[in-house]
Amino acid sequence: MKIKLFYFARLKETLKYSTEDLELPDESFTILKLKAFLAKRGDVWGQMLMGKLKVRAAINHELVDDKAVINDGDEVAFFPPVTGG
Amino acid sequence: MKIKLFYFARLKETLKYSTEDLELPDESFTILKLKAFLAKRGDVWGQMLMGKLKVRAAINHELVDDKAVINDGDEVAFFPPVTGG
Amino acid sequence: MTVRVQTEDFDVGLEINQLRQARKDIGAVVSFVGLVRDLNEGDDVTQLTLEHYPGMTEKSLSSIINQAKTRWNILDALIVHRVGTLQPSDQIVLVVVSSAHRGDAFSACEFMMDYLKTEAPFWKKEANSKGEHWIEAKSADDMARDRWKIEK
Amino acid sequence: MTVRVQTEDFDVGLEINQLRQARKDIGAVVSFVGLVRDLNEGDDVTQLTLEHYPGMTEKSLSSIINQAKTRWNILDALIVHRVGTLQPSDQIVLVVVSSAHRGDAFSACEFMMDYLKTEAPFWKKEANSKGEHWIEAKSADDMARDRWKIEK
Repeated sequence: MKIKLFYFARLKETLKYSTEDLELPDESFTILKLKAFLAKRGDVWGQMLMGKLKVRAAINHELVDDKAVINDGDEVAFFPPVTGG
Repeated sequence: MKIKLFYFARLKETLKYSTEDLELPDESFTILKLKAFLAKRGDVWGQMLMGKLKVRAAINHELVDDKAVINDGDEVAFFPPVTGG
Repeated sequence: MTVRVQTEDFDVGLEINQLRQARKDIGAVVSFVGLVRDLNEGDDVTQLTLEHYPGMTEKSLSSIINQAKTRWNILDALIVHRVGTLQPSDQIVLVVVSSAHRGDAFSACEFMMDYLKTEAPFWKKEANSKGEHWIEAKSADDMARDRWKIEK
Repeated sequence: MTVRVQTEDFDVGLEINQLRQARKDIGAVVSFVGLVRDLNEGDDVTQLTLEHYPGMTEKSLSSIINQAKTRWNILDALIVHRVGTLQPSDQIVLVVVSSAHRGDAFSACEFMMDYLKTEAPFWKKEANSKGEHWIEAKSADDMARDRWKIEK
């Protein structure tokens, strides 16, 4: 399946990605599984997505937790806890 | 002793007084005693100051209760509960 | 810390800017504007007349600001209250509080309004199609004030 | 009900007037302005950069207004949040709520700020004399939001 990925703030800066189109193997993917999948790209990916930093995720603009299931065509985003206002 | 009296809102309108200088017999006067003294002026005074209406009093711009003692030269005011804002 | 009682209208944006001046330590500004509604307890309001006690009213408003200052970390505060004859949608009162943090500004501003409503000598006379009458004090306003005596 | 994310500054007085329009049923308008402080946790702030998630941020702000509408009797509400590069004393965020009564307006405005601070996708990067760093989320902000889950 194909998804669109977005990264924000510290994640965007460190991973040097703001957005990418990603083709995933055709199987059930949760947010946690996607993090583990991306973490295999290398040290900085593992540190950012599976490390000590709190990472929040959204699917199609809705905040979700690690157990949320990703579907074909979804827009998935990873970012730190929010600090606006 | 001499005091200055002020009336506000419904009291001012009904008593037809906004302010007056008053000479009181030389003895200890509380707010309650002053109300009773003024109530002798007639029906409408008794109704306004000793009747069912809630009346608040101030001495020299400070809210006080019925037991507060009035001194020579004081500015005393009677008015209904406040309704601003 | 400023207190004004006036017949003239006020400009909320201007008042907030004057309170802020060029200060760079302000993180939060909370403002409250009270307005004349055209409907009050089921009656169509055509006019509102506000009376005050010159001298005592200003002292009372200053005292309310000082009480807020002892309870919260506020940087500056302003109260402007109009008197005289007002129409529906006219502005009656403005309270502005600046602070480093929003919690203090929100609490101080609401506290000041609750105390103003129950302790500052202002009286409202309402005119509607049936005639004129003095507004009665509401027990809900006393309760709003009394909350502050227990919670911080 | 209006939500805007913009780089431009906003005019608080103008925004309040536009929200009020010619309505005569508004008794209370509460507004909150958040500003860049020149000092944050002991550091001298020289610049603040705000990032957001276009699309999700606007949805999140609209959802916060809708939650406030279900809890309080509010007539209208506005959220304006700036993004991009800001300096000390610059305005960051504006929340305005109008209501018939002050209690609803105060609660809804503070609720909206507490939720915005913890749920709306904005991120702040601070520059000071030592360099740049991303601001960490504060547990105090989570606690401020969580108050609304128990109290009404």
